[in-house]
Amino acid sequence: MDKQNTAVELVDIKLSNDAGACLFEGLNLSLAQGETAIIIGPTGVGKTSLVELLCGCRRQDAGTVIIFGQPVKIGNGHTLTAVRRKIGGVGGIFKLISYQTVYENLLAPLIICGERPSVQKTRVNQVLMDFRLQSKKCDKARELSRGQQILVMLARAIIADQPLLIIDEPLAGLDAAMAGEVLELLRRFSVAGHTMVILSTGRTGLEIPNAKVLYIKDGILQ
Amino acid sequence: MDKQNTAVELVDIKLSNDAGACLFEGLNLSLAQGETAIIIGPTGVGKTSLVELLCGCRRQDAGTVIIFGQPVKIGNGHTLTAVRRKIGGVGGIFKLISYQTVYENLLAPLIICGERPSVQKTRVNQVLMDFRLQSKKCDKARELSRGQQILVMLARAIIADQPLLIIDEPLAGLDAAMAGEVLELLRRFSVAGHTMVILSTGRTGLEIPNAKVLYIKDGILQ
Amino acid sequence: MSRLWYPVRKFFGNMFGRPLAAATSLLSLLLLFLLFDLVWISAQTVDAHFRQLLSTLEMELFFAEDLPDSTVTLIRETVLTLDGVKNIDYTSKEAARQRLQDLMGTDLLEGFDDNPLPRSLTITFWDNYLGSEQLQQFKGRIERISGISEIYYPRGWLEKTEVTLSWVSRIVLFLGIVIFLTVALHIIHAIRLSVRVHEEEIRQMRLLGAGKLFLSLPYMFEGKFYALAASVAGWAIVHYGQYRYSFQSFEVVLPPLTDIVYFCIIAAAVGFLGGYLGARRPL
Amino acid sequence: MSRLWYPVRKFFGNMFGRPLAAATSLLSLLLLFLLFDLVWISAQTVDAHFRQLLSTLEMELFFAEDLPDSTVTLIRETVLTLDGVKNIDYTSKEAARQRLQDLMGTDLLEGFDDNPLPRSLTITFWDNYLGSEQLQQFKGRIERISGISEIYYPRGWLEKTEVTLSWVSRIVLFLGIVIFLTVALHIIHAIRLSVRVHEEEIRQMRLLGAGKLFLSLPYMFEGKFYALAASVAGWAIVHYGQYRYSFQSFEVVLPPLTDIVYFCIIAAAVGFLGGYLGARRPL
Ligand SMILES: Nc1ncnc2c1ncn2[C@@H]1O[C@H](COP(=O)(O)OP(=O)(O)OP(=O)(O)O)[C@@H](O)[C@H]1O
Ligand SMILES: Nc1ncnc2c1ncn2[C@@H]1O[C@H](COP(=O)(O)OP(=O)(O)OP(=O)(O)O)[C@@H](O)[C@H]1O
Ligand SMILES: [Mg+2]
Ligand SMILES: [Mg+2]
Repeated sequence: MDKQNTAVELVDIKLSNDAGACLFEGLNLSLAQGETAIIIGPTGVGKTSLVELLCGCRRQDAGTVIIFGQPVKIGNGHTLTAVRRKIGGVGGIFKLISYQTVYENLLAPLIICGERPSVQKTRVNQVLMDFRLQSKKCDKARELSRGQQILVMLARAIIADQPLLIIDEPLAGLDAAMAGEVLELLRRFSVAGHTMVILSTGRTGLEIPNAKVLYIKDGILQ
Repeated sequence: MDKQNTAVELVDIKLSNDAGACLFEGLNLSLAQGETAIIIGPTGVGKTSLVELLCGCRRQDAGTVIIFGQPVKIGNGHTLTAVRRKIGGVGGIFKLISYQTVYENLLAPLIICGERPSVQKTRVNQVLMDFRLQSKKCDKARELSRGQQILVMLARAIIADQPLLIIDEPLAGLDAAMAGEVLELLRRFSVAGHTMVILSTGRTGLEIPNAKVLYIKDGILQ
Repeated sequence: MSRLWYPVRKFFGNMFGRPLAAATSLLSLLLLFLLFDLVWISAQTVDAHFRQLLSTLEMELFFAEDLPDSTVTLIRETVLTLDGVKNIDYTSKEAARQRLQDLMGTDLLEGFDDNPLPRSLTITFWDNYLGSEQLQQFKGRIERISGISEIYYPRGWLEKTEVTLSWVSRIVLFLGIVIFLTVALHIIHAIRLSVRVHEEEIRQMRLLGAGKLFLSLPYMFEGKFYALAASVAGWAIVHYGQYRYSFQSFEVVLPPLTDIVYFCIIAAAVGFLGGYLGARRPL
Repeated sequence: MSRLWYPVRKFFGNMFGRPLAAATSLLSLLLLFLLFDLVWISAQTVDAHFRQLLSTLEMELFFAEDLPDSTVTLIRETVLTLDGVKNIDYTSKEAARQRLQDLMGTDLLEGFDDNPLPRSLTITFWDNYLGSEQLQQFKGRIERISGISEIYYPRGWLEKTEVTLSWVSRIVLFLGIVIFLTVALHIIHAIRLSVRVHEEEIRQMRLLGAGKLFLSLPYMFEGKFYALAASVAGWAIVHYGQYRYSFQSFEVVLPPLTDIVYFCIIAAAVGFLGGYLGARRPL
């Protein structure tokens, strides 16, 4: 695969949890730009741990993590922030700021990437409309139901045109209608050219065209 | 129904959210001891809000909440703590204390209801064995995967023989194997005589014998 | 862990779980208490110094030239019985001359036929009588005795000293209140921080049915501990400092031990209360 | 909200979002700064008092009886040229007699044939020359001039005063450091609390790619604001207090305005740094 087009690259990752038990050993993953990977694994297998590795929140025991050509390393503050600005996250370690309003939560990525205030405003309003969240604009995040929170997180994940989306357990606890809505959004993101990493315990309902489906088994992706 | 055997009674509950939109109006629910209610409703309909009412975390606009004959009222500190000691909760507003170990989390209800230390120890160890969590005994709660966290919460919900279990979205984000395991536990609790209120977005997979299934629609339970 | 032990264990857990925060809290409280101690000691020292100066205050009473010696003796005995008088020294004409001679080196009065120096009484007073008002009254009373030509005592100095002392006590009171307020606020702040750190736990424990008092006790212990340890350590440092460095130029007066003990007890109570106030809100 | 504005807005949001916490932080810092100001003022006042006393110090130099007047004049002129001498007063035998007469009320020397009082010089010095060592050296130098029978200056008093002054400055320095340390710790504590309250936000912002400096700036502003506001308010209170209450018994010496301004700037810097340290850890 062309290096230039590689969005996510995990090479020979080794990771143990605090108890010393090995979660991954020799795990490899390569994802081209615009590609979608659905990573399936039962609970406790280390999906959220994998997300932590991708975002530089946890240090691997061995191996390298490369996102858009930049190595992710804890302690290397500058590249870490640069990499993180390219990642939109939903669920797992990514949460809404509970005491801020939906509007403020959506503003955060735009502030961080230094967008002009006028652009910020139009962008947030546009996204609120796209996601049919206008009525929740001034609600505090903690007062939203889980489904609404996931919608807001999805909106936050693409508001600053983040090229890589990491979505941990997208359909957990959603009713059928909302699950369909979320799935539809994910398909749209995929079509729009976002690279996506979707982590879930089960395949059911996760039909995204052209997605690579990988299973975590015995510490590697199969 | 015999008043003496009523575990949960909601009478003419009215509740609006902060925006002023009405969530419930004239909602009634009566649950005898040992009964199980599965309450189904799409996301945002107010399931977690209902749990908050049952625990006295939120004030209803009108109506009364009675648990085991005691009215639940914010501000009435003494009966509120007494009622809460009878409730075991999983999910939603009930969370594990993330920086404490599994052991410490399980100890909490026993300490609160004033159990003797020797009894505490044997009880916790017995429950850890029942739930096959011995290996996680000294792990911090935040280091557990979601499935493991739900197991620990279930364990905490019955460790002090709490007669009423409130379980918010039990199967969300669990793989099939774990979901089966949790369901099996819920059935066991039901047989053991626990009163249960289970809230979920969908019926799928929630097969519990003798359970009342109720739907939240138009602000009441049907 | 039984219900009685829980708050104690929790308290220790909180302290050792965040040793740095506990140490900074303790240190800044220690510094505040040290300030308080120093202010108190300064006040005591200044006070003692002035009281010692005051106790040397004398009133001089000069007799008219023509008064017979027998009347002088009578007056002398009368004055001795008056309220507040501690001692009386009589200075005869000869003694006055001798004193002047000692002062000047030679007998300056050699040339005189008559000794022009008057007889006098030097009166000293008991400590509790050394107020400017009392002495003024005293002077008024003996002024009416005929045959006394002049009465002198350092009235201006006495009044100045009294004003200074009242200022010192006012400033010390003010500083004391200021420092104690700061201590209380600081404890509340420290506890609030500690409570915030354990907010998640407190919220879940509340949901599981724990009472407010039960949950706030560890923080009240924490406040009490900070205040007590810091105040005791403050006094220990003060005593050590006094033992190490001898002050040649002035004598440092420490408050009595019972006062120190009371002070530490009050500090502990303030800490307990501060802990209560700090823990109250988020419950 | 642009990236530049964010920290400022956030800072205001944090302050107004928790007005009570901000108020208690400000109040206790204000009290601490007030303490510092009072200590500083006391030091200045005591110092000024002693310096004023010192500036009245005179050295007296007595001439031998048999020295011819011309030599006395010569010595007088020589001494006047010496380093540190500010002024010289010559007291002739007659002037000395007059002075004694003024002092005693009658001319005690009436009977004498000869005036036994010596001629003398009274030397005053420039302020920066008024050290016990320098005066000792000075004395040593003029002692060697023959014809001078005696040199007197209040050496004991001077040394005692110097020791007192050095103790005052040492204690003030110690107190100043103690108070400033407390201030710094207090700010760190206040900021830590503020950071804890916004921990969730900070963690998520970090995940979204915000830099450490960017996230800690609001807290550094907060620390700076607390310190600056409290120190300025402290001085304002002091000045108002001095304006309201006239101290008859002693003159209070405030530090010069430039020093106060520097002090406030330093306080602000400490606040900024304290904010940095308080915000650093959880990032
Ligand atoms: N921060 C951490 N430090 C050490 N070990 C951790 C940490 N987080 C998780 N673990 C361990 O890693 C294992 C995998 O946890 P993880 O949360 O990654 O699972 P998961 O696949 O996301 O499960 P789920 O689907 O339930 O969310 C767990 O057994 C846990 O003990
Ligand atoms: N503390 C609160 N104060 C005011 N309004 C609230 C509060 N919590 C939730 N709401 C509002 O109540 C509505 C229902 O939220 P709730 O969390 O009860 O839904 P839910 O049925 O649990 O949804 P989900 O299945 O997604 O968890 C939401 O629209 C939200 O705006
Ligand atoms: Mg996970
Ligand atoms: Mg819910």
